Amino acid sequence: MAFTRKLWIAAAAIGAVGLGTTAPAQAQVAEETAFILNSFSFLVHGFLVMFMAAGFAMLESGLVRTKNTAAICLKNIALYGIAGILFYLTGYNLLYAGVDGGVIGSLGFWSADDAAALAGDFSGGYAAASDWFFQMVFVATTASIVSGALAERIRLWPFLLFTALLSGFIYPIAGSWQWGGGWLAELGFVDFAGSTIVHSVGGWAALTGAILLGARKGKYTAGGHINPMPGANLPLATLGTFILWLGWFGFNGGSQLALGSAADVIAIATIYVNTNMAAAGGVVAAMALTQILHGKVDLTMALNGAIAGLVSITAGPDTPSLPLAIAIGAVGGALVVLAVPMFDRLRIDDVVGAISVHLVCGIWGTLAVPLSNPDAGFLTQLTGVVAIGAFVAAATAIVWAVLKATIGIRCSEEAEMIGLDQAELGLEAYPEFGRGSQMI
Amino acid sequence: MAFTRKLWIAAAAIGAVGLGTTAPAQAQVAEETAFILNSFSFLVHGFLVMFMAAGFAMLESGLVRTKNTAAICLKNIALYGIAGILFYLTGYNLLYAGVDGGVIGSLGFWSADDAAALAGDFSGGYAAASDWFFQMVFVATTASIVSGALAERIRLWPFLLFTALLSGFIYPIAGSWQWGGGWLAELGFVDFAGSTIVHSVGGWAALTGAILLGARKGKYTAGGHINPMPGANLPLATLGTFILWLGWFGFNGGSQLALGSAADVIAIATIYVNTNMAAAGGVVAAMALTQILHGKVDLTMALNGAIAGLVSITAGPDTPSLPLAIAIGAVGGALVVLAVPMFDRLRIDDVVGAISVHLVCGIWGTLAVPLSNPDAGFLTQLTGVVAIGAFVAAATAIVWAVLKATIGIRCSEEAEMIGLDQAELGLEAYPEFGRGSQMI
Amino acid sequence: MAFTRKLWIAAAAIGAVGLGTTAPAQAQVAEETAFILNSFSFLVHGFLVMFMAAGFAMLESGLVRTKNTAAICLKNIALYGIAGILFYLTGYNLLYAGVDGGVIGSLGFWSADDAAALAGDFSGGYAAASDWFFQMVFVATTASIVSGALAERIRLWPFLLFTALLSGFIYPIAGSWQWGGGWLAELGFVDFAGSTIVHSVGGWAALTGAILLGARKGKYTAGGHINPMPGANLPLATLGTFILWLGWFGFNGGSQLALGSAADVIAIATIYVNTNMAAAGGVVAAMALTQILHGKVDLTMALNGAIAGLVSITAGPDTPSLPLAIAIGAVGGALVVLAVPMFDRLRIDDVVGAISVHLVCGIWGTLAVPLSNPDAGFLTQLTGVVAIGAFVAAATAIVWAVLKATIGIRCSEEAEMIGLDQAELGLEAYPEFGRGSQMI
Amino acid sequence: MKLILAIVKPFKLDEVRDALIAVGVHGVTVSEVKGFGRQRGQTEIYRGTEYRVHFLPKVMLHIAVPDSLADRVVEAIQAAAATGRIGDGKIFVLDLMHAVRVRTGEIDEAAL
Amino acid sequence: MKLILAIVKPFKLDEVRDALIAVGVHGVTVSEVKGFGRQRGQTEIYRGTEYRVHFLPKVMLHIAVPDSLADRVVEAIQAAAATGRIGDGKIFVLDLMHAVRVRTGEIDEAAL
Amino acid sequence: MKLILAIVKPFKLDEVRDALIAVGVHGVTVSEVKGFGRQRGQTEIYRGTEYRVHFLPKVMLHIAVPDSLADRVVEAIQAAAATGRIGDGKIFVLDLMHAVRVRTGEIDEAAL
Ligand SMILES: Nc1ncnc2c1ncn2[C@@H]1O[C@H](COP(=O)(O)OP(=O)(O)O)[C@@H](O)[C@H]1O
Ligand SMILES: Nc1ncnc2c1ncn2[C@@H]1O[C@H](COP(=O)(O)OP(=O)(O)O)[C@@H](O)[C@H]1O
Ligand SMILES: Nc1ncnc2c1ncn2[C@@H]1O[C@H](COP(=O)(O)OP(=O)(O)O)[C@@H](O)[C@H]1O
Repeated sequence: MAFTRKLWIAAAAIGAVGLGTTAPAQAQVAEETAFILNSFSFLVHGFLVMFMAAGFAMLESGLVRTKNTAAICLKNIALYGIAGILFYLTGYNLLYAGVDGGVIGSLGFWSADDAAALAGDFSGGYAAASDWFFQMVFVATTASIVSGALAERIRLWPFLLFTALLSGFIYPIAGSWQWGGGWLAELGFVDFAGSTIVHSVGGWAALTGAILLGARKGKYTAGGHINPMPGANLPLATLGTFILWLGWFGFNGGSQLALGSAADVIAIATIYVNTNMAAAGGVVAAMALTQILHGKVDLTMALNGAIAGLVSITAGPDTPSLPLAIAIGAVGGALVVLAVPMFDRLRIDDVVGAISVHLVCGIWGTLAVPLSNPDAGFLTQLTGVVAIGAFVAAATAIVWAVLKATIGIRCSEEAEMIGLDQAELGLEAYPEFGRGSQMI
Repeated sequence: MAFTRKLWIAAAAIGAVGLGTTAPAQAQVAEETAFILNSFSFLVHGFLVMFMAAGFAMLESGLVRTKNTAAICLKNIALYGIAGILFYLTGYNLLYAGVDGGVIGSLGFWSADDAAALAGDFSGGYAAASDWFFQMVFVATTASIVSGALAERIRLWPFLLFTALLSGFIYPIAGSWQWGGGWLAELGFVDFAGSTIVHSVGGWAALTGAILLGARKGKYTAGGHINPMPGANLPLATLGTFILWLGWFGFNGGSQLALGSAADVIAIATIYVNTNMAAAGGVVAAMALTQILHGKVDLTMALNGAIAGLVSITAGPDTPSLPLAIAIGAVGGALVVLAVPMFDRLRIDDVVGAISVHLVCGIWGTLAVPLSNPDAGFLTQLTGVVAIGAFVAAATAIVWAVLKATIGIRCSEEAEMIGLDQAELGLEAYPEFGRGSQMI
Repeated sequence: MAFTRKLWIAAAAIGAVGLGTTAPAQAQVAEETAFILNSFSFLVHGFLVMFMAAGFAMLESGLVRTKNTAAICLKNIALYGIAGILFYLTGYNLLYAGVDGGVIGSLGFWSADDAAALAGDFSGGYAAASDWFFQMVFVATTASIVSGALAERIRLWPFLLFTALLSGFIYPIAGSWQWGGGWLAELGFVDFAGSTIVHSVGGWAALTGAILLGARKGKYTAGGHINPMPGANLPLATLGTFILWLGWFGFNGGSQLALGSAADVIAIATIYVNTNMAAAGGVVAAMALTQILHGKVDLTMALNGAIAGLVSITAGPDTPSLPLAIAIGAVGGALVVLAVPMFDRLRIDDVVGAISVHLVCGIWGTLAVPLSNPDAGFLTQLTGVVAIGAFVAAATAIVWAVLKATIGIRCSEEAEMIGLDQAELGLEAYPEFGRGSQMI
Repeated sequence: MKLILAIVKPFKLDEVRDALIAVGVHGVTVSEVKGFGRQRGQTEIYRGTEYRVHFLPKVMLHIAVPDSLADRVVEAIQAAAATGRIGDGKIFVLDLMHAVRVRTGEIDEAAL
Repeated sequence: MKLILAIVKPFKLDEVRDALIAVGVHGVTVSEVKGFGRQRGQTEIYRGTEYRVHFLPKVMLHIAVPDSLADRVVEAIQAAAATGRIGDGKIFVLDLMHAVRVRTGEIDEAAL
Repeated sequence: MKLILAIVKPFKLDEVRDALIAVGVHGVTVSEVKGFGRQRGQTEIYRGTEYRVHFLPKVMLHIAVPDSLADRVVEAIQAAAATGRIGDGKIFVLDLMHAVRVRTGEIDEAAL
């Protein structure tokens, strides 16, 4: 039997109750109560993950320049809406319907079926729509990762088209291999809340996009010189990071997929603590390393460090001890401090550090699972990382290339110079600040 | 028996348990557990709605000009406090106490009575204060709608006085007609979470206010020319919209008013999904329409479009299918794109588009309920819209007119020129940006 | 038996169930269900308190000047991470392990023990990690209070070192006297959610820090003149205040420490309402008083007033009637309006008003408990205030003095002039606004 | 040629620009400035402490004109910018030796 | 000595600075300004209403130079700043009577 | 009359203003500018990449004075603005042909 992200819920819920019949002490939660709690966990944790869309929007609007700020805001709210629609149209079923150890689910709209529960059979474990809601906010996260990396030069509509394909097809197929009960699940690959399935998938899409799109004009000058283009509003970037940190309790905690037994809530509480401490480790490590390397502490690196810690723990937030969680996060934080300038030296222009944070730490986190989880093997983890990486890199590269060859993905040089806000939106994010038009 | 917003809770809670006695499969949730879950739903969903106050504050501070930014922040936090106090003093009882098919409740402070539950009788269904908290945050929402429309020219204290009257009297009376079990409830009018009762009420108050207050100086020049006054900080407006979107899960989801049975949580989950997808539909429709009409995509319209979708689904988030929810939201998003310039042509100056979003889409959403809810009839819906509209328009027009004739509602021309921040607060929102005094 | 913050939880949980065996009507919540609900309350309310870290970060970034904005963001995210790590290493056990009526707990890392619950014995009442998480976010709040007061001149690393000592030692020892079941608990001192233990402790640390650090250069000029240094971004300060208000539902509501019975949820609901209304009272009182005193309404005072109301109700949010809660908050709001200029006259430079808000109102709130709580005596309350005040003032003064004498705590004059962002972080918070380097 | 520097109240800028166009000026360069003069800044209160803002927002225009236009331009600005209230601003006239249009390299009056 | 005022497009600033250094200028003072001229501002749309932005971002340089350098400086700026597209800007040359270096009190050419 | 342009460090502005008032100047117009000169900008690090900020914040004052006051004003500014450290700024003196007070139309010395 495949341990899929969906079946497992049902298994857990049934398990708790089932066990109860033989072990009275554990049979105390009525099935319907468990059903309510499981569903409510999806909803509460789901709204926390939903709010991560705001976190990404603020992080990214803080790290771009003023002339592209309104555009990145628009991309973030639009992609959240579009990802949800596509996940309804194709994504959910491709991810979860009939994968059966294979490589893809089935085509078709999602639809809720709560008939059994309404008739008094609660063995399904949760309300159908609560599960869908929780799964849907994950796909939006994947899409959010891409927007930051490609900011300041990608055109709005091609980006949204890519988002639709990523949310409706590429992410669900990759996810189906494990969460949907596909071949990676059979192999024993472990990715609790998606270091690989969500974050690396987003990271690969960002990487291929960044390569095919090219760097911002003026970012890398002849002679290997790198020209920083500082983010315009760092308090907003800080706010965005805090919102992401908050949302991650939903992301990882909710991925327990059940709240209907003491064992579940104990697991969720452990996950909250580990998630928090990995982020703490990430921020402290990033600060210490920048202080050592540069003699100053870069706020944007500290923020990236916190998120790096969060991404790193996401593949296995349930098993590490608290000090190991700190360590896993700290390694993530350090990796980011090294990866950001490395990508710059490779002339891969990632405006917000999304590739370093989500791809690099997503890989690290996935490989770190065996440190505390005896069910996970290093080679299996590596297989999952490579297989999903290869598939997503190839698929997204093809999509980007086709978009580039057909409708084009990059704005004109002039649009880049005046900024996407004016070129594509016809307005300014801050008309009364800086060079804004409303001052004079 | 009138289906009021309050009685219905109790009915649902009792129902679940009551049915349980005959249908064992549904009797699994202990009465006390249901009591806890119902109350906790009020609290969790209530804090989400409370946070919408921050959403309105950010949306509005992003859409006004810098010289009026601190003033709008102050209005937003003050109105939230005042609305709560008035809802305690008069609002709650006018809305819920002894309406009995009539047009008004009774005067008197609210007070909690949990004696029965503390004595072991849980048939009340929920903690009294949890219900009050949830109802109170709704009244604050109504008041928040007004502040944005009238920004940049209304004086602080008259505005707050109006807020007190709206929260303590006008909104509760209008609401009592349906939610309090008044005559509209008897008629069968359906307004699940308040497209009409909350949003249109706020919208009517904003409309009469905007008319009696007049447009900002320079907004409409001779010869029919409209002079845009762009919002100063669009990332904040974006953040505000995301916060509102988040809060709306509480607004609509909590309006199920119970979490004590599987049926309730299934309903809430459905509501979350429909709420989310209506917003998605709104943002996509608004973007598409501005792209078609203007060749560019206005971020502020996309934000308004998302909120428009949310307002539109609010009258009936429980019954539509997911694609219908998208469609209802999309129509709302499109309506806003058309309504905003229409109000401008009518020279009704609404700084943030509140009338278009909350009034226009509140009406649309209410009329759209019969599309999926067989209990709702188009004519009854129309009756509710017109009756509440007429009452609120008349009542608020009178209040505005009296305020205008007595203490005055509009700031002096000079105050408007230097901005309300300096004139009424004696400080600046951004002293080091733009023309701020702290730079030189 | 000492009524500690921890034992009390267990007591409550057991109580509910225990009573149930004799009073069937109250025995409805299964022990395991209560266990889940208690733990889930810790998690949900805990994530709300965690989000207060973002609230403090935004409040403080709004109230400092642009040249120190990135530095205050960095301090806020770093302190949140560090406080958690120290609370793991020493804090939790010093606070809760074996205090037994004494003055200190024991040294040692925290570790979770859920064996009993996993074996079916739910009498522990909650998941160990859920409790730790909830306690941990409180220590971060204490540390957050300090950063605002000392902003714009304290060096990064010494500040973080102080934070570590405060979180790992000083706060836990002070807290152990009551919450850990120490001597103040035996005496009958009441501090429900920490007006004294959290807020005054932070306030005392801020006060001694502000004195030993000295005022910002140019803040007080010869001849007693006070030179205002206006906050740079008031919408962010407003957002921060709203986030704190939201988080406070977790802070006070979660401090009921249980959700496993109807009595618990009734208490939590009451706490929510009182918490909200105290803040409402605080904001209205601060507005009214500034209007009367100065003829204008200072937004920053209104924001401080809201938080003052929240701090004031925190010692006893469970017992007052709603109008008394408003009054307690209103007195807090008024106190702040008077205390802020008073500290300025004393030349104690508190950038964000943290001492006025958290120390002054923390004392007021603690002394106000007997107004509604018959279990609290005015003299006992005073004893607690004085004892904890004396200990924390002495301990923090020593730490500050040692830091000052050794590594130094204050930045150079030049660093202060160019701002900590450039001096310690090497970047700017707003490079394209105001005097930002990226404009020309 | 003359280089005219005019310091006026910000909300008068549009009227001044229209007046300049009316007398035949083709270009203007404007900057945000702060002025200190007979007009006193307002008193503000921040967190219970009063303080005075000394410098008030103004805009400064640089306008290069042929000698023949100079007087009319000065008059036009004065007429358009005056409110009769203190702080209306100043107009300064400097002698301009050379002017070049960057795009074409045209010089002097042809460059204006 | 001459005081040269150059108004150029913002993105040309770095090239102009390099050109100035190349001809031996040691210092420049730059301000953000808005320009109005033959170049027309773009049309924007805000919430369904069209409007035109009249003033376009430019930077203005103040450069004090010895008489001997003046022509070369003007040429250097013109060459570096020209794109050939409308709105490239203007260069104005004024006579400069005195110059003082604040730090040392040195005067005139020694001060530049 | 003379038009004095003084470029000074921003934190010296208040002292300069006081010094000007002391010698009898009634008005000043100030703008935020950036300066490039012998003083080198600091090196910053953003996300692991070093870069140099070339232009440093300064403020520029425009002060119109009667000829009789010019020397004293220049001296007063120099005295008040000097720190002795590189980057203190410059003072430039131009000949001012006409001045007009917008409010009243008064001209030349009466306008100052
Ligand atoms: N001597 C001066 N040199 C330069 N600018 C001046 C001078 N005097 C006044 N100004 C500018 O003119 C503005 C208006 O001057 P002010 O004395 O306040 O009013 P008025 O011109 O109506 O008498 C000032 O704010 C300042 O910008
Ligand atoms: N007469 C003038 N006085 C001062 N500045 C001018 C004048 N004419 C143009 N400018 C400045 O030069 C800029 C470019 O002028 P414009 O007429 O648009 O293009 P071009 O110089 O290429 O013909 C304007 O934006 C403005 O800043
Ligand atoms: N030739 C010049 N023309 C215009 N402004 C200049 C010139 N030289 C210097 N400046 C201005 O004076 C400031 C100080 O000059 P700098 O050479 O750095 O120091 P110092 O004047 O102490 O030698 C510069 O930042 C710039 O604003």
